[in-house]
Amino acid sequence: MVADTHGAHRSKFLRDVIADTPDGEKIVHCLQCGSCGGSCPNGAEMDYTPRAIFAMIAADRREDVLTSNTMWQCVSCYFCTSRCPQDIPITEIMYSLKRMAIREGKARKSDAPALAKTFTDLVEKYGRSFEFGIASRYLLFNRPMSMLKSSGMGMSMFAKGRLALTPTRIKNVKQLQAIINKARELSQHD
Amino acid sequence: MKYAYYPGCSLEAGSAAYDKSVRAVLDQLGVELDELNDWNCCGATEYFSQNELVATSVIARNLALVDSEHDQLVAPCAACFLNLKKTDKLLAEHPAMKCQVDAALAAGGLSYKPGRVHVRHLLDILYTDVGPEAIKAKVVQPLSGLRVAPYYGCQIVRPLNGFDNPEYPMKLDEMFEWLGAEVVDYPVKAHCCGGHMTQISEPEAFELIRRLLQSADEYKADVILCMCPMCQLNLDAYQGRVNGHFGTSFKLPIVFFTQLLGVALGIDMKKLGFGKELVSAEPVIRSKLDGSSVGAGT
Amino acid sequence: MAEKVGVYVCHCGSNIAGKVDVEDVAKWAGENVKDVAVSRDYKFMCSSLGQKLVEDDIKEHGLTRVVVAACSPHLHEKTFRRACSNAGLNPYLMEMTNIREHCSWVHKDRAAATEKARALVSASIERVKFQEPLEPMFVDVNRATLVIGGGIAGLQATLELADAGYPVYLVERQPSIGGHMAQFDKTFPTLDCSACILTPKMSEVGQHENVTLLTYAELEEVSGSVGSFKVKIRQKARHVVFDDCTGCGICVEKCPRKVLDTEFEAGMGNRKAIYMPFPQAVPRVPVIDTESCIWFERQKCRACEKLCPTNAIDFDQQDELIDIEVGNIIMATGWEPFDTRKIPQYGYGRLANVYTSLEFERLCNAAGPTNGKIVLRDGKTEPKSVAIVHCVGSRDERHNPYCSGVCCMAALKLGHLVVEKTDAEVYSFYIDMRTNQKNYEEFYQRLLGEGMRFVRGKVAEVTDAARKPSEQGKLIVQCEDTLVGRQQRYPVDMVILMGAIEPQRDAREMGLKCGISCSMDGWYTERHPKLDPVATMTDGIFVAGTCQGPKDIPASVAQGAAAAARVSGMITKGKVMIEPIVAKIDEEGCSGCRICNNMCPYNAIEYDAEAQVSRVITALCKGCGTCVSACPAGVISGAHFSDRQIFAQIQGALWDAWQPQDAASQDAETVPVSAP
Amino acid sequence: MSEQKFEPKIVGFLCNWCSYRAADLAGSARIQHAPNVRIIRVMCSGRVDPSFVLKALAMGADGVMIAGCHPGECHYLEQNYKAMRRFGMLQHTLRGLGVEEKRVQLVWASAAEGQRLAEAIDQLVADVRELGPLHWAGNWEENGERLQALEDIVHEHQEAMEVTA
Amino acid sequence: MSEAAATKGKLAIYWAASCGGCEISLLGIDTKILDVAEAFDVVFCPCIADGKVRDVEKMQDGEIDVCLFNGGIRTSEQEYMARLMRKKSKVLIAFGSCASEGCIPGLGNLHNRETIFEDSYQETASTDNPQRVRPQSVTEVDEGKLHLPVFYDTLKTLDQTVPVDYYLPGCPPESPRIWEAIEAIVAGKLPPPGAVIGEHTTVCDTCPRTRDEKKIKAFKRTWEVLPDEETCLLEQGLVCCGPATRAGCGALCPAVNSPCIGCYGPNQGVEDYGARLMSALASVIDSEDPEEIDQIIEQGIPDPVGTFYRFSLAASHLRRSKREVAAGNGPSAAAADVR
Repeated sequence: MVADTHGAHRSKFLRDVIADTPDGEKIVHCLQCGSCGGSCPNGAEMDYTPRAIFAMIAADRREDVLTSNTMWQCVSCYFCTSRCPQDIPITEIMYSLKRMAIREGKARKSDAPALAKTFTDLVEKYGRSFEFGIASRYLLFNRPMSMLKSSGMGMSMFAKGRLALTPTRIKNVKQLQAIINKARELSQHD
Repeated sequence: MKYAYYPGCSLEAGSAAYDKSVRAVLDQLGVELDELNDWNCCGATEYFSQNELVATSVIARNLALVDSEHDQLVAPCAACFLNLKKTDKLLAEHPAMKCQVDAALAAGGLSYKPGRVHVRHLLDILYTDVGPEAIKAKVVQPLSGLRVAPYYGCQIVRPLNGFDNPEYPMKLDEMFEWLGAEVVDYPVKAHCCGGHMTQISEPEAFELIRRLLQSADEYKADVILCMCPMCQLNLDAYQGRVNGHFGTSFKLPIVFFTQLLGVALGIDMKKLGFGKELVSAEPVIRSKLDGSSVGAGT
Repeated sequence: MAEKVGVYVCHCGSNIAGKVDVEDVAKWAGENVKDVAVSRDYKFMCSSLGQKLVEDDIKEHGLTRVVVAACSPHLHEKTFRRACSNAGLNPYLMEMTNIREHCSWVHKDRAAATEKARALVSASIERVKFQEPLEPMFVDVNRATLVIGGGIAGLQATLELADAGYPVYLVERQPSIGGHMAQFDKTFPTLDCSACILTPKMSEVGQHENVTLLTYAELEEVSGSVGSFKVKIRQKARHVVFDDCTGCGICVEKCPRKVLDTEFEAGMGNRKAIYMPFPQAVPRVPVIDTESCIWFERQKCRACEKLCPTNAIDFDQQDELIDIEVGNIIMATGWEPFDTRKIPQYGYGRLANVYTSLEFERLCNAAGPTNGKIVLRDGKTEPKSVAIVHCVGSRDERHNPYCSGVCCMAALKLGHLVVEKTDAEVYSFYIDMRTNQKNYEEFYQRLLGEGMRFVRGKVAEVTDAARKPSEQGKLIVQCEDTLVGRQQRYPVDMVILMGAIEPQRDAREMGLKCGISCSMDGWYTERHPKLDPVATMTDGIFVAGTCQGPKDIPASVAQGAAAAARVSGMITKGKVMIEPIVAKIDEEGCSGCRICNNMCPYNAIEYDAEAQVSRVITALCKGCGTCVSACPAGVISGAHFSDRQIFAQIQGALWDAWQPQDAASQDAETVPVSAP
Repeated sequence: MSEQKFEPKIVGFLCNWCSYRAADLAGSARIQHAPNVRIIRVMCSGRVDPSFVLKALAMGADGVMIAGCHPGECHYLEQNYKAMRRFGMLQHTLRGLGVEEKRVQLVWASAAEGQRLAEAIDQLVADVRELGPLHWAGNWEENGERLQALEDIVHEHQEAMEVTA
Repeated sequence: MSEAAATKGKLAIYWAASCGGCEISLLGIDTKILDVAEAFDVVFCPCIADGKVRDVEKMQDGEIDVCLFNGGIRTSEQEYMARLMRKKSKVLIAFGSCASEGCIPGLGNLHNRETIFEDSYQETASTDNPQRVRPQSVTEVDEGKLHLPVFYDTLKTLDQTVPVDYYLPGCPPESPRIWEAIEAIVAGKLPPPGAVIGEHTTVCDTCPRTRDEKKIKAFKRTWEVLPDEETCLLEQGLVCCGPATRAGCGALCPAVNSPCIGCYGPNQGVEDYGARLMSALASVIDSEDPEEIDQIIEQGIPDPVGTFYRFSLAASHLRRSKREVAAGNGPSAAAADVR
């Protein structure tokens, strides 16, 4: 099936989503069959199912979509993508919506952006992720209560030698940072 | 057989048992793993939520670091595997993105040509490249009597795996049949463990974990086999919390498939990283198998 | 002598004139292109007045060549050839230029479209000057017809022709005719008993004096062309002597070997090693399944042979090749069901009570393995709830992108049967409900009234992994109810998968044997999707029924009849015209290198070992021209597509790019040679 | 000629049964595409002789398209395989003559694939546009130095003759 | 010959870019040369007899009855001579492969003046030219300007330079064919102008080998196989140009177990010799897999232009390889800028 790339879509939001997602133009072929929403392990928790989100994108309801919790409930299990009869890269569209929501300051319904930020900050500093660092900083700033609840588990992990207290640093962090900086500059987004 | 090896961050710390058992098992099977020099984090699912180009560039650095001696890169972690494979495909199919990633890599003095490195999952290497004959020939401790529930999770089989069915994978099932185990064919073996939801929203995550434990339990599994550090962490470390949350009493050991494969190959259990799991696996394994001989080997 | 070319540029109303400056093109050609004697534009060239314009000019101006720039030659080439003929000009001295489909309809920019139209017209003018008068050839049409496939479409076609008095060979690969329709319980929307309306037609075919029935037989090879095809049929060994068998059935009764019947009973019932597929089979001659027969397995038994009252059993029987000659061929090879195992999340083959629709047809068929009782695989429990899943392998880029067309109605029919025969609740999971034929929507309304429940959502998965006590022991159908916008789980006892209708696995191979092509999906390609739906690109080969695309019984019957009508027309006419576009070898120049010898898939090139030259058998040549461009000596010429014509066409098409470059012509005047 | 204004001239050889009909279909479906391809109908892609392509390039075409039925779907059963082989041989030779590979493209389009053909045309036009004009005849031209040299010869001979005379 | 002797004609023989083999072949007609002398006065033949251009220039237009012109046109001097001979001759015959289709010198068309000079005056092992001296078309000395012929970028055939009446193919034309042509001229039994004087069929016609249908899995080079002496060489995988090459040589090469290399040029009516050959050879490749096809072609025919256009590049549709604008600063660069 070939996407109609000749006509411009009326919905600016739809155009933006397509531009921001590799193979995103397939979204226009959505049949509204719901196999995505039916397949999603977290589908029951979503404000709108992915199918409904696609209809809203086509209807240019940017605010409703970007402030919803839908994409933040996505666990990247790819069931929707591998089952979609129209081959729409649904998981990737969820990533695009996450990025857009963060950029436009509309990500309200989840702590996921904070987790992501903590994670990538550490990676940019050390080159590797650092579970204890992530857990301590992210939970401390975002979910102090939860930190208390999981502290028991954390202690067991530590006792089993599964929680390192210091990060591993790669040798050529400078090189990685140069790549990241260049990529960030080219992408014109933070 | 010789592969570049990308262990990934989790295997360095929280899932050292996986790393340990991978190295021990592949060594036993005569497969050479050369750890990728100075690899960096693949960004898991987090980078893609923020900046696609940065995410791709960060991953592409690892592909670019694969030297000319190697054209196959093996990753045991699901997220690492998918990210590396996905990035190679993105670069091959989207010239505009490739152009930008090229520029980013160039800023670090690197370059990468899509398609040069074949990203493979560890299971694929064992199942396809090593194969049943070589593995069966090395089994010294058949796993007969042990009921194992192979758990595939998501990102190893979807969307880009290319070696097993994304809906109902069977390769790990088959491998453990070679080892003599009783393989539990339970329906949720490729369903989601909750991923990072344990960090974000516990009730949802716990429900997902419960579904897996419950199904494996209903099918009377003795142990669940994992192929991904995140899956192992969620099912193992959170098992107690899940029991608390739902009033259940699951006590299912969660081990990496390479650990149990190592047992079958007669490798010392200590060398396989047993004991690091929170729900202890050793007693079950020893009781189901002939306890005296287990793990006494090399 | 220079040719006198007439050029006619059609407006096609505004179809062409809207995007191409047709007046300008006509004027330009008249003033600038060599040998153009008349150049006009006209509103509708294909109208009788437009044709008359050409005819009059030929007579008045003595035109020797004609170029009509209008639509695709596939539409009106015949029209203008006829006009030329009428005026006494050989029809092959006319060339059509496609400035509508290839130009005005696909370009927005008027200047660019006009420029392209000029180039195309110029190409045609240069080409037409080298065209040569050709005489069409006529061949006699053999009155016999071959129908391939004994399903409802093939049966209909066979009967139409046989009743008209023409001989028909009907070839069917199964032991009996009847096709899939024989397996169904009821037909929608009338709920007629499928067998009741089909079997009379089957026996009529079986007894018809004009029909030669070849069951358990396959098409082996087709050669020749329209009017006189030569066909080889492989009659597979039945191991029962056809003429000696009375169809008494004792052999079947006494055969000790029972096997699962995966064909007619779709795996729901058993048959014997010697069997007739079903009681009303035509012909009533059993076959021995050598895969399961004890004699073929371990040289024991021979019960059938011992007990046959007419000694009709022959264990040594071999396949036989039968040669027949026919004038036309109707392909009615039908469909086969989608393998629902390809969608593992629906659990077929893993979860016992997931059924295919064909299995369910057998289950509720009164003549089926349970005598029509709807029960689960345990053979006794009646389901309390049934889910019917639509679009299994249809409307899915991963399997078949097309809509299988009949499943919505079939699902309603099956739903009705469940409602009628059990107390079960029935759910239908659909994407879009498609009930767009006569009385179909009414049937949908009826089922709504009967309490069938409709959930708009493509099923995500069918699982036995219960999440709560109410789901224990059930099959859970998980999907999004898209009208509610929520994910839902429906625990049921039985699931029926409405698998897609797919082309026969060997459709492409069969098509190649007859020289017809398949679409990307594997359906046979008709000559024109609207105006010529049963003919194919190959003259004398017609298609009918589901081999051309998914369709229901009425449409299959209509196509069978339509194909037969087309064949009747050919037979009545008695002769068929063959385009004289054929290759010819100049024997003087041929050195017998034999490179062309295996260029022709129709074996139209023969090598004369004595004269050491190759020759084209004109009657077999289909004019593709592949040998022409293979000949290293350049001594094979292709009528109507000669090198000279195409070179001229290239030159004309590039009239604005090409200027003579050779010094010999360019500056012969300007360069001095010597002092006087 | 500036890069902006360069409009490639392309000759397309389309088989009667699949790709020509695909172009017809693109027409009836009004699928817009670049107007640069001038279509010549042949019965089969197997009729396309390498000399057609060479002739077109020599006569000023900037690119050539050959289009036929998909392999395995040829109206004449298997002739497009021959087209495929000849195309390989032709490209091999054209490479030797320095003609960029993308100027001559082989496309498979069934009668149902108007969209595909239109896209292939757009792609070919874009590729050729990027490569720039071919203007093959320019390869043969010698500049004014040649004409001057010829005149010089005449002149010198004239002088010599005058002396001897 | 006696009739002809009564009205003795004038014959000229000239050579341009060629090797001289055609003249040798002419002499190969042996004692029949005396018959030629009986029929014609050889008025101009710099190869074998003294003669001056100015003598020709002084002739009346059309004074020469027949001119056998061999060699392609590579320099301005050759072009001048071609024009001169055309003007002074009633019948101009492109004599041999070079004049007809460029022949081996025509393969220079894969290069241009600059690269050819670079090779000839710089790169060869025996050359010592530190000043990078190149032939100049004009040199100024005290006495005035000295001229050398201008060397062209592209070798042209005779008929790309002046109109030609007949062609006598071959590298060189076989002596018996030359004699047949001369007899035809003398007898006035020439074909219509523009024709090739020769056979209208190809080498296979005279090749004694047995031929069958052809399917080729791999093209082989001569050193790779010791061919069977009875069967068609092409069927044995050797790239034999016989099927595409005009008969006339008597299949000399296949007779000694060596594939035909195509020196007699294309058959009657064929515009592009190489296209015929590549089409024919590709047609009989026995594969339907694009990758395998490419592999068969690329491995079997490493030098496609040299294989298909060994003798006829200059006369082919494309005539030469694409001339890169940057390759030269002289005429070539200017010419490429025309558009």
